[in-house]
Amino acid sequence: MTDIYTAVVDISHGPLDPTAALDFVSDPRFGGIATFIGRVRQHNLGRAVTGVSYDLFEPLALRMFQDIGERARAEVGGPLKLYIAHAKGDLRIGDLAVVVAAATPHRDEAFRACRLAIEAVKHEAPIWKKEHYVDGDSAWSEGCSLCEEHREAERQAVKQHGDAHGHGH
Amino acid sequence: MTDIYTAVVDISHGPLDPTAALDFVSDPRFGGIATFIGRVRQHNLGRAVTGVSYDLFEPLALRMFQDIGERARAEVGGPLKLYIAHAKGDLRIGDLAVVVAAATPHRDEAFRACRLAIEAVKHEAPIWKKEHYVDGDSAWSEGCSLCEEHREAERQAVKQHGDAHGHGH
Amino acid sequence: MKVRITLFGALRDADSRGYIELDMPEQSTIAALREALQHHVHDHAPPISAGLVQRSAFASEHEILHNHRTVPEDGQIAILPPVSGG
Amino acid sequence: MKVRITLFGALRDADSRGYIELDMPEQSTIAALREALQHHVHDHAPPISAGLVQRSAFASEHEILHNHRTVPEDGQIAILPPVSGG
Repeated sequence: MTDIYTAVVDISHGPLDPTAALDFVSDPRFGGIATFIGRVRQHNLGRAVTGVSYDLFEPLALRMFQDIGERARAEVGGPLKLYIAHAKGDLRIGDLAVVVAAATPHRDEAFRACRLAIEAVKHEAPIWKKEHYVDGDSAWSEGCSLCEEHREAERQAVKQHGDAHGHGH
Repeated sequence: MTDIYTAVVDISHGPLDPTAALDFVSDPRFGGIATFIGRVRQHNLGRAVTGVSYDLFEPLALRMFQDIGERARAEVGGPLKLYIAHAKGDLRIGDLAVVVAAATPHRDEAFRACRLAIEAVKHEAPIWKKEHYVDGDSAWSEGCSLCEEHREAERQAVKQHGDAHGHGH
Repeated sequence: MKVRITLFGALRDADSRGYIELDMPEQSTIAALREALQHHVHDHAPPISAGLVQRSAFASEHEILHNHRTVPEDGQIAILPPVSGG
Repeated sequence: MKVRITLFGALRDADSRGYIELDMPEQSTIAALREALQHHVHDHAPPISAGLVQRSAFASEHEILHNHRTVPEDGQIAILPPVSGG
Protein backbone atom coordinates (compact mmCIF):
# COMPACT_ATOMS: atom_id res chain seq x y z
CA MET A 1 0.00 0.00 0.00
CA THR A 2 1.76 3.13 -1.21
CA ASP A 3 0.03 5.41 1.31
CA ILE A 4 1.94 3.77 4.15
CA TYR A 5 5.74 4.06 4.35
CA THR A 6 7.65 1.94 6.84
CA ALA A 7 11.37 1.77 7.48
CA VAL A 8 14.03 0.59 9.86
CA VAL A 9 17.02 2.91 9.49
CA ASP A 10 20.51 1.78 10.41
CA ILE A 11 21.84 4.83 12.19
CA SER A 12 25.38 4.09 11.03
CA HIS A 13 24.16 4.89 7.48
CA GLY A 14 22.44 8.14 8.43
CA PRO A 15 19.87 9.68 10.76
CA LEU A 16 16.09 9.56 10.61
CA ASP A 17 14.76 12.36 8.44
CA PRO A 18 11.64 14.25 9.60
CA THR A 19 11.61 16.28 6.37
CA ALA A 20 11.35 13.07 4.33
CA ALA A 21 8.41 12.07 6.54
CA LEU A 22 6.62 15.37 5.84
CA ASP A 23 7.35 15.05 2.12
CA PHE A 24 5.95 11.53 2.05
CA VAL A 25 2.64 12.36 3.73
CA SER A 26 2.06 15.72 2.02
CA ASP A 27 -0.83 15.61 -0.43
CA PRO A 28 -3.16 18.26 -1.89
CA ARG A 29 -6.10 16.41 -0.30
CA PHE A 30 -4.72 16.81 3.21
CA GLY A 31 -4.92 19.84 5.47
CA GLY A 32 -3.56 18.32 8.67
CA ILE A 33 -0.21 16.67 9.41
CA ALA A 34 0.53 15.39 12.91
CA THR A 35 3.98 14.06 13.68
CA PHE A 36 5.74 12.50 16.61
CA ILE A 37 9.49 12.38 16.96
CA GLY A 38 11.24 10.41 19.68
CA ARG A 39 14.68 11.68 20.63
CA VAL A 40 17.31 10.16 22.89
CA ARG A 41 17.35 12.20 26.06
CA GLN A 42 20.00 12.80 28.65
CA HIS A 43 18.30 11.23 31.62
CA ASN A 44 15.99 8.31 32.15
CA LEU A 45 14.47 7.39 35.50
CA GLY A 46 17.02 9.69 37.14
CA ARG A 47 20.14 8.17 35.58
CA ALA A 48 22.45 10.14 33.28
CA VAL A 49 22.44 8.46 29.88
CA THR A 50 25.26 8.72 27.32
CA GLY A 51 23.43 6.91 24.53
CA VAL A 52 21.16 4.02 23.68
CA SER A 53 21.31 1.01 21.36
CA TYR A 54 18.28 -0.33 19.54
CA ASP A 55 17.95 -3.98 18.64
CA LEU A 56 15.13 -4.97 16.24
CA PHE A 57 13.69 -8.13 14.76
CA GLU A 58 13.55 -6.32 11.49
CA PRO A 59 11.30 -8.37 9.18
CA LEU A 60 8.61 -8.69 11.85
CA ALA A 61 9.00 -5.04 12.87
CA LEU A 62 8.38 -3.89 9.29
CA ARG A 63 5.37 -6.18 8.98
CA MET A 64 3.99 -4.78 12.23
CA PHE A 65 4.54 -1.17 11.15
CA GLN A 66 2.47 -2.00 8.06
CA ASP A 67 -0.26 -3.61 10.20
CA ILE A 68 -0.23 -0.59 12.48
CA GLY A 69 -0.72 1.59 9.42
CA GLU A 70 -3.73 -0.47 8.36
CA ARG A 71 -5.19 -0.13 11.85
CA ALA A 72 -4.66 3.62 11.75
CA ARG A 73 -6.41 3.73 8.38
CA ALA A 74 -9.38 1.78 9.80
CA GLU A 75 -9.47 4.12 12.81
CA VAL A 76 -9.45 7.20 10.58
CA GLY A 77 -12.02 5.73 8.19
CA GLY A 78 -10.89 7.93 5.29
CA PRO A 79 -7.84 8.90 3.27
CA LEU A 80 -4.57 8.79 5.20
CA LYS A 81 -0.87 8.83 4.53
CA LEU A 82 1.32 7.48 7.27
CA TYR A 83 5.09 7.31 7.72
CA ILE A 84 6.73 5.15 10.39
CA ALA A 85 10.52 4.90 10.70
CA HIS A 86 12.55 3.55 13.61
CA ALA A 87 16.29 3.71 14.11
CA LYS A 88 18.53 0.74 14.80
CA GLY A 89 22.07 0.69 16.14
CA ASP A 90 23.90 2.97 18.53
CA LEU A 91 22.35 6.40 19.15
CA ARG A 92 23.74 9.37 21.04
CA ILE A 93 21.87 12.03 23.03
CA GLY A 94 19.72 14.02 20.65
CA ASP A 95 19.65 11.39 17.92
CA LEU A 96 16.20 10.54 16.61
CA ALA A 97 14.86 7.11 17.59
CA VAL A 98 11.50 7.17 15.85
CA VAL A 99 9.60 9.39 13.44
CA VAL A 100 5.86 9.05 12.81
CA ALA A 101 3.90 11.37 10.51
CA ALA A 102 0.21 11.14 9.67
CA ALA A 103 -1.68 13.31 7.19
CA THR A 104 -5.44 13.45 6.67
CA PRO A 105 -7.96 15.98 5.39
CA HIS A 106 -8.61 17.34 8.92
CA ARG A 107 -6.49 17.60 12.02
CA ASP A 108 -8.39 15.42 14.47
CA GLU A 109 -7.88 12.28 12.37
CA ALA A 110 -4.23 13.16 11.88
CA PHE A 111 -3.64 13.40 15.62
CA ARG A 112 -5.52 10.16 16.26
CA ALA A 113 -3.64 8.25 13.58
CA CYS A 114 -0.28 9.58 14.77
CA ARG A 115 -1.00 8.73 18.39
CA LEU A 116 -2.31 5.28 17.58
CA ALA A 117 0.79 4.55 15.51
CA ILE A 118 3.37 5.68 18.07
CA GLU A 119 1.62 3.87 20.91
CA ALA A 120 1.51 0.67 18.88
CA VAL A 121 5.16 1.01 17.81
CA LYS A 122 6.18 1.43 21.44
CA HIS A 123 4.03 -1.33 22.91
CA GLU A 124 3.88 -3.96 20.20
CA ALA A 125 6.79 -3.79 17.78
CA PRO A 126 9.78 -6.11 18.30
CA ILE A 127 12.26 -3.42 19.32
CA TRP A 128 14.54 -3.35 22.35
CA LYS A 129 16.39 -0.44 23.89
CA LYS A 130 19.62 -0.71 25.83
CA GLU A 131 20.65 2.35 27.80
CA HIS A 132 24.28 3.25 28.37
CA TYR A 133 25.05 5.23 31.52
CA VAL A 134 27.73 7.73 32.44
CA ASP A 135 29.27 5.26 34.91
CA GLY A 136 29.91 2.75 32.08
CA ASP A 137 27.05 0.52 33.10
CA SER A 138 24.30 -0.37 30.65
CA ALA A 139 20.90 -2.04 30.89
CA TRP A 140 18.06 -3.19 28.67
CA SER A 141 14.95 -1.11 29.35
CA GLU A 142 11.97 -2.56 31.09
CA GLY A 143 9.41 -3.25 28.43
CA CYS A 144 5.95 -4.42 27.41
CA SER A 145 5.40 -8.15 27.20
CA LEU A 146 4.07 -9.36 23.85
CA CYS A 147 2.96 -12.59 25.53
CA GLU A 148 -0.85 -12.81 25.76
CA GLU A 149 -1.01 -13.88 29.38
CA HIS A 150 1.41 -11.20 30.51
CA ARG A 151 -0.24 -8.46 28.48
CA GLU A 152 -3.49 -9.22 30.28
CA ALA A 153 -1.71 -9.17 33.65
CA GLU A 154 -0.11 -5.82 32.76
CA ARG A 155 -3.47 -4.35 31.77
CA GLN A 156 -4.94 -5.38 35.11
CA ALA A 157 -2.00 -3.83 36.96
CA VAL A 158 -2.47 -0.58 35.05
CA LYS A 159 -6.18 -0.50 35.93
CA GLN A 160 -5.40 -0.98 39.59
CA HIS A 161 -2.72 1.67 39.68
CA GLY A 162 -4.73 4.04 37.54
CA ASP A 163 -1.77 5.30 35.56
CA ALA A 164 -1.44 5.46 31.82
CA HIS A 165 0.98 2.59 31.47
CA GLY A 166 2.33 -0.01 33.83
CA HIS A 167 6.00 0.77 33.44
CA GLY A 168 5.94 4.44 32.71
CA HIS A 169 7.20 4.78 29.15
CA MET B 1 10.09 33.47 28.08
CA THR B 2 12.67 31.84 25.84
CA ASP B 3 11.03 28.40 25.93
CA ILE B 4 8.12 29.69 23.85
CA TYR B 5 8.68 30.92 20.31
CA THR B 6 5.90 32.73 18.49
CA ALA B 7 5.85 34.19 15.00
CA VAL B 8 3.66 35.54 12.25
CA VAL B 9 5.41 34.87 8.96
CA ASP B 10 4.70 36.96 5.88
CA ILE B 11 4.56 34.31 3.19
CA SER B 12 5.89 36.74 0.59
CA HIS B 13 9.20 36.68 2.50
CA GLY B 14 9.38 32.90 2.73
CA PRO B 15 7.50 29.81 3.86
CA LEU B 16 6.97 28.44 7.36
CA ASP B 17 9.84 26.16 8.33
CA PRO B 18 9.06 22.92 10.19
CA THR B 19 12.77 22.19 10.56
CA ALA B 20 13.27 25.46 12.43
CA ALA B 21 10.40 24.45 14.71
CA LEU B 22 12.08 21.11 15.49
CA ASP B 23 15.42 22.84 16.07
CA PHE B 24 13.82 25.32 18.47
CA VAL B 25 12.10 22.73 20.65
CA SER B 26 14.92 20.15 20.64
CA ASP B 27 16.62 19.83 24.00
CA PRO B 28 18.62 17.08 25.72
CA ARG B 29 15.96 16.97 28.45
CA PHE B 30 13.20 16.09 26.02
CA GLY B 31 12.36 12.69 24.56
CA GLY B 32 9.08 13.55 22.84
CA ILE B 33 8.29 16.10 20.14
CA ALA B 34 4.75 16.40 18.81
CA THR B 35 4.07 18.69 15.89
CA PHE B 36 1.08 19.82 13.91
CA ILE B 37 1.33 21.35 10.46
CA GLY B 38 -1.65 22.88 8.70
CA ARG B 39 -1.41 22.91 4.91
CA VAL B 40 -3.66 24.55 2.34
CA ARG B 41 -5.67 21.82 0.68
CA GLN B 42 -7.32 21.57 -2.67
CA HIS B 43 -10.91 21.28 -1.54
CA ASN B 44 -12.95 22.69 1.28
CA LEU B 45 -16.58 21.83 1.90
CA GLY B 46 -16.72 20.36 -1.58
CA ARG B 47 -15.40 23.41 -3.46
CA ALA B 48 -12.17 23.39 -5.44
CA VAL B 49 -9.79 25.90 -3.87
CA THR B 50 -6.93 27.60 -5.70
CA GLY B 51 -5.47 29.32 -2.65
CA VAL B 52 -6.23 31.14 0.58
CA SER B 53 -5.34 34.50 2.08
CA TYR B 54 -4.73 35.00 5.78
CA ASP B 55 -5.44 38.30 7.49
CA LEU B 56 -4.14 38.75 11.06
CA PHE B 57 -4.32 41.35 13.80
CA GLU B 58 -0.66 40.75 14.35
CA PRO B 59 0.21 42.34 17.74
CA LEU B 60 -2.76 40.68 19.44
CA ALA B 61 -2.14 37.37 17.62
CA LEU B 62 1.45 37.26 18.90
CA ARG B 63 0.31 38.11 22.42
CA MET B 64 -2.28 35.33 22.24
CA PHE B 65 0.26 32.79 20.95
CA GLN B 66 2.36 33.62 24.00
CA ASP B 67 -0.66 33.24 26.32
CA ILE B 68 -1.48 29.93 24.65
CA GLY B 69 2.08 28.82 25.33
CA GLU B 70 1.70 29.70 29.01
CA ARG B 71 -1.52 27.73 29.17
CA ALA B 72 0.17 24.75 27.54
CA ARG B 73 2.95 25.00 30.09
CA ALA B 74 0.42 25.03 32.94
CA GLU B 75 -1.36 22.03 31.38
CA VAL B 76 1.90 20.09 31.08
CA GLY B 77 3.03 21.04 34.56
CA GLY B 78 6.71 20.54 33.75
CA PRO B 79 9.42 21.59 31.32
CA LEU B 80 8.16 22.40 27.83
CA LYS B 81 9.39 24.10 24.68
CA LEU B 82 6.72 25.27 22.31
CA TYR B 83 6.86 26.82 18.84
CA ILE B 84 3.86 28.49 17.21
CA ALA B 85 4.09 30.14 13.80
CA HIS B 86 1.26 31.22 11.51
CA ALA B 87 1.46 32.44 7.94
CA LYS B 88 0.00 35.68 6.66
CA GLY B 89 -0.65 36.73 3.09
CA ASP B 90 -1.56 34.76 -0.02
CA LEU B 91 -0.98 31.01 0.12
CA ARG B 92 -1.28 28.42 -2.62
CA ILE B 93 -2.29 24.76 -2.39
CA GLY B 94 0.32 22.91 -0.37
CA ASP B 95 1.70 26.01 1.36
CA LEU B 96 1.98 25.75 5.12
CA ALA B 97 -0.51 27.84 7.10
CA VAL B 98 0.53 26.98 10.64
CA VAL B 99 3.31 25.06 12.38
CA VAL B 100 3.12 24.04 16.04
CA ALA B 101 5.81 21.98 17.78
CA ALA B 102 5.87 20.93 21.43
CA ALA B 103 8.68 19.09 23.19
CA THR B 104 8.60 17.60 26.68
CA PRO B 105 10.37 14.81 28.54
CA HIS B 106 7.64 12.27 27.62
CA ARG B 107 5.30 11.93 24.70
CA ASP B 108 1.90 12.25 26.34
CA GLU B 109 2.58 15.81 27.51
CA ALA B 110 3.99 16.71 24.10
CA PHE B 111 0.81 15.57 22.36
CA ARG B 112 -1.38 17.37 24.88
CA ALA B 113 0.56 20.63 24.61
CA CYS B 114 0.58 20.48 20.80
CA ARG B 115 -3.13 19.78 20.62
CA LEU B 116 -4.03 22.47 23.13
CA ALA B 117 -1.97 24.99 21.19
CA ILE B 118 -3.38 24.27 17.73
CA GLU B 119 -6.97 24.22 19.02
CA ALA B 120 -6.45 27.56 20.74
CA VAL B 121 -4.76 29.09 17.69
CA LYS B 122 -7.69 28.01 15.52
CA HIS B 123 -10.48 29.03 17.88
CA GLU B 124 -9.12 32.08 19.66
CA ALA B 125 -6.40 33.87 17.73
CA PRO B 126 -7.33 36.93 15.62
CA ILE B 127 -6.74 35.31 12.22
CA TRP B 128 -9.07 35.22 9.23
CA LYS B 129 -8.99 32.98 6.19
CA LYS B 130 -10.33 33.92 2.77
CA GLU B 131 -10.68 31.10 0.30
CA HIS B 132 -10.26 31.61 -3.43
CA TYR B 133 -12.15 29.22 -5.69
CA VAL B 134 -11.54 27.87 -9.17
CA ASP B 135 -14.51 29.83 -10.52
CA GLY B 136 -12.89 33.13 -9.46
CA ASP B 137 -15.18 33.59 -6.49
CA SER B 138 -13.78 34.01 -2.99
CA ALA B 139 -15.22 34.00 0.52
CA TRP B 140 -14.15 34.56 4.10
CA SER B 141 -14.42 31.29 6.05
CA GLU B 142 -17.06 30.79 8.67
CA GLY B 143 -15.36 31.18 12.00
CA CYS B 144 -15.47 31.10 15.78
CA SER B 145 -16.87 34.14 17.49
CA LEU B 146 -14.57 35.71 20.09
CA CYS B 147 -17.55 37.50 21.59
CA GLU B 148 -18.50 36.10 25.03
CA GLU B 149 -22.22 35.86 24.39
CA HIS B 150 -21.77 34.17 21.03
CA ARG B 151 -19.12 31.77 22.27
CA GLU B 152 -21.62 30.57 24.87
CA ALA B 153 -24.33 30.23 22.21
CA GLU B 154 -21.92 28.25 20.00
CA ARG B 155 -21.04 25.93 22.86
CA GLN B 156 -24.72 25.22 23.45
CA ALA B 157 -25.28 24.52 19.76
CA VAL B 158 -22.35 22.10 19.75
CA LYS B 159 -23.74 20.28 22.77
CA GLN B 160 -27.11 19.89 21.10
CA HIS B 161 -25.69 18.65 17.83
CA GLY B 162 -23.17 16.43 19.55
CA ASP B 163 -20.34 17.18 17.14
CA ALA B 164 -16.85 18.27 18.02
CA HIS B 165 -17.23 21.83 16.84
CA GLY B 166 -20.16 23.89 15.65
CA HIS B 167 -18.84 24.79 12.24
CA GLY B 168 -16.74 21.82 11.36
CA HIS B 169 -13.18 23.11 11.19
CA MET C 1 -13.93 61.43 21.29
CA LYS C 2 -12.94 60.08 17.89
CA VAL C 3 -12.66 56.27 17.84
CA ARG C 4 -10.82 54.54 15.03
CA ILE C 5 -12.04 50.99 14.51
CA THR C 6 -9.60 48.87 12.51
CA LEU C 7 -11.31 46.29 10.32
CA PHE C 8 -10.29 42.66 9.73
CA GLY C 9 -11.51 39.68 7.76
CA ALA C 10 -15.00 39.95 6.29
CA LEU C 11 -15.44 43.37 7.93
CA ARG C 12 -12.70 44.83 5.73
CA ASP C 13 -15.42 45.09 3.10
CA ALA C 14 -17.19 47.68 5.27
CA ASP C 15 -14.66 50.36 4.35
CA SER C 16 -11.90 50.11 1.77
CA ARG C 17 -9.59 52.26 3.92
CA GLY C 18 -9.46 49.40 6.44
CA TYR C 19 -10.97 51.39 9.29
CA ILE C 20 -14.08 53.28 10.34
CA GLU C 21 -14.00 56.39 12.51
CA LEU C 22 -16.90 57.19 14.84
CA ASP C 23 -17.52 60.04 17.26
CA MET C 24 -18.39 58.62 20.66
CA PRO C 25 -18.97 60.19 24.10
CA GLU C 26 -15.97 59.84 26.48
CA GLN C 27 -16.04 56.63 28.55
CA SER C 28 -18.38 54.89 26.16
CA THR C 29 -18.78 51.18 26.74
CA ILE C 30 -17.95 48.62 24.10
CA ALA C 31 -21.67 47.82 23.98
CA ALA C 32 -22.41 51.43 23.00
CA LEU C 33 -19.62 51.41 20.41
CA ARG C 34 -21.02 48.19 18.96
CA GLU C 35 -24.45 49.76 18.60
CA ALA C 36 -23.04 52.88 16.95
CA LEU C 37 -21.00 50.75 14.56
CA GLN C 38 -24.05 48.71 13.62
CA HIS C 39 -25.90 51.88 12.67
CA HIS C 40 -22.91 53.15 10.71
CA VAL C 41 -22.49 49.85 8.83
CA HIS C 42 -26.24 49.68 8.15
CA ASP C 43 -26.08 53.14 6.56
CA HIS C 44 -22.69 53.00 4.81
CA ALA C 45 -22.06 49.34 4.03
CA PRO C 46 -25.45 47.66 3.65
CA PRO C 47 -24.01 44.38 2.26
CA ILE C 48 -22.47 43.72 5.70
CA SER C 49 -25.00 41.89 7.87
CA ALA C 50 -25.89 43.32 11.28
CA GLY C 51 -25.36 39.80 12.64
CA LEU C 52 -21.68 39.92 11.68
CA VAL C 53 -21.09 42.99 13.86
CA GLN C 54 -23.02 41.27 16.66
CA ARG C 55 -20.83 38.18 16.46
CA SER C 56 -17.61 40.21 16.37
CA ALA C 57 -15.40 41.06 19.32
CA PHE C 58 -13.60 44.33 19.99
CA ALA C 59 -9.97 44.32 21.04
CA SER C 60 -6.95 46.44 21.76
CA GLU C 61 -3.49 45.23 20.74
CA HIS C 62 -3.34 43.63 24.18
CA GLU C 63 -6.67 41.93 24.82
CA ILE C 64 -10.27 41.28 23.89
CA LEU C 65 -12.58 43.99 25.25
CA HIS C 66 -15.99 42.66 26.19
CA ASN C 67 -19.26 44.64 26.21
CA HIS C 68 -18.95 46.03 29.75
CA ARG C 69 -15.47 47.51 29.14
CA THR C 70 -14.90 51.10 28.04
CA VAL C 71 -13.32 52.23 24.80
CA PRO C 72 -9.52 52.69 25.20
CA GLU C 73 -8.43 56.24 25.96
CA ASP C 74 -6.27 56.45 22.85
CA GLY C 75 -9.35 55.80 20.70
CA GLN C 76 -7.65 52.89 18.92
CA ILE C 77 -9.64 49.69 18.72
CA ALA C 78 -10.01 46.69 16.42
CA ILE C 79 -13.11 44.74 15.52
CA LEU C 80 -12.57 41.01 15.15
CA PRO C 81 -15.15 39.01 13.21
CA PRO C 82 -15.36 35.26 13.95
CA VAL C 83 -11.86 33.84 13.54
CA SER C 84 -10.72 31.09 11.18
CA GLY C 85 -6.99 30.61 11.57
CA GLY C 86 -4.94 27.43 11.15
CA MET D 1 13.52 -31.61 14.86
CA LYS D 2 16.17 -28.99 15.41
CA VAL D 3 14.71 -25.59 16.37
CA ARG D 4 16.84 -22.49 16.12
CA ILE D 5 15.67 -19.76 18.47
CA THR D 6 17.01 -16.33 17.54
CA LEU D 7 17.67 -14.10 20.56
CA PHE D 8 16.90 -10.40 20.96
CA GLY D 9 17.28 -7.69 23.58
CA ALA D 10 18.13 -8.89 27.08
CA LEU D 11 17.96 -12.51 25.92
CA ARG D 12 20.98 -11.99 23.65
CA ASP D 13 23.02 -12.49 26.82
CA ALA D 14 21.81 -16.10 26.95
CA ASP D 15 24.13 -17.10 24.09
CA SER D 16 26.82 -14.97 22.48
CA ARG D 17 26.11 -16.57 19.07
CA GLY D 18 22.71 -14.81 19.06
CA TYR D 19 20.71 -18.02 18.95
CA ILE D 20 20.01 -21.23 20.86
CA GLU D 21 19.34 -24.57 19.16
CA LEU D 22 17.11 -27.14 20.82
CA ASP D 23 15.98 -30.61 19.76
CA MET D 24 12.20 -30.82 19.95
CA PRO D 25 9.64 -33.45 18.93
CA GLU D 26 7.84 -32.71 15.62
CA GLN D 27 4.67 -30.61 16.05
CA SER D 28 5.74 -29.32 19.43
CA THR D 29 3.65 -26.46 20.78
CA ILE D 30 5.11 -23.10 21.64
CA ALA D 31 4.29 -23.87 25.27
CA ALA D 32 6.50 -26.96 25.10
CA LEU D 33 9.29 -25.00 23.40
CA ARG D 34 9.06 -22.35 26.10
CA GLU D 35 9.46 -24.97 28.81
CA ALA D 36 12.43 -26.58 27.06
CA LEU D 37 14.05 -23.18 26.62
CA GLN D 38 13.58 -22.35 30.27
CA HIS D 39 15.42 -25.53 31.24
CA HIS D 40 18.17 -24.78 28.74
CA VAL D 41 18.61 -21.23 29.98
CA HIS D 42 18.55 -22.37 33.60
CA ASP D 43 21.40 -24.79 32.86
CA HIS D 44 23.46 -22.75 30.38
CA ALA D 45 22.77 -19.10 31.20
CA PRO D 46 21.90 -18.93 34.86
CA PRO D 47 22.07 -15.09 35.03
CA ILE D 48 18.95 -14.95 32.81
CA SER D 49 15.85 -15.08 35.00
CA ALA D 50 13.21 -17.72 34.32
CA GLY D 51 10.67 -14.92 34.54
CA LEU D 52 12.17 -13.22 31.49
CA VAL D 53 11.55 -16.32 29.34
CA GLN D 54 8.02 -16.49 30.75
CA ARG D 55 7.29 -12.88 29.81
CA SER D 56 8.74 -13.31 26.30
CA ALA D 57 6.78 -14.07 23.15
CA PHE D 58 7.80 -16.37 20.31
CA ALA D 59 7.44 -15.24 16.73
CA SER D 60 8.16 -16.07 13.12
CA GLU D 61 9.16 -13.32 10.69
CA HIS D 62 5.43 -12.95 10.01
CA GLU D 63 3.63 -13.03 13.34
CA ILE D 64 3.61 -13.63 17.07
CA LEU D 65 3.10 -17.31 17.90
CA HIS D 66 1.16 -17.83 21.11
CA ASN D 67 1.40 -20.84 23.41
CA HIS D 68 -1.16 -23.04 21.63
CA ARG D 69 0.54 -22.72 18.21
CA THR D 70 3.08 -25.25 16.91
CA VAL D 71 6.71 -24.55 16.14
CA PRO D 72 7.17 -23.55 12.43
CA GLU D 73 8.09 -26.41 10.11
CA ASP D 74 11.33 -24.75 9.05
CA GLY D 75 12.50 -24.76 12.67
CA GLN D 76 13.20 -21.01 12.61
CA ILE D 77 11.77 -18.99 15.45
CA ALA D 78 12.56 -15.85 17.42
CA ILE D 79 12.09 -15.12 21.09
CA LEU D 80 10.99 -11.58 21.89
CA PRO D 81 11.50 -10.30 25.42
CA PRO D 82 9.29 -7.39 26.55
CA VAL D 83 9.66 -4.64 23.96
CA SER D 84 10.87 -1.08 24.51
CA GLY D 85 10.90 0.72 21.17
CA GLY D 86 10.33 4.40 20.49
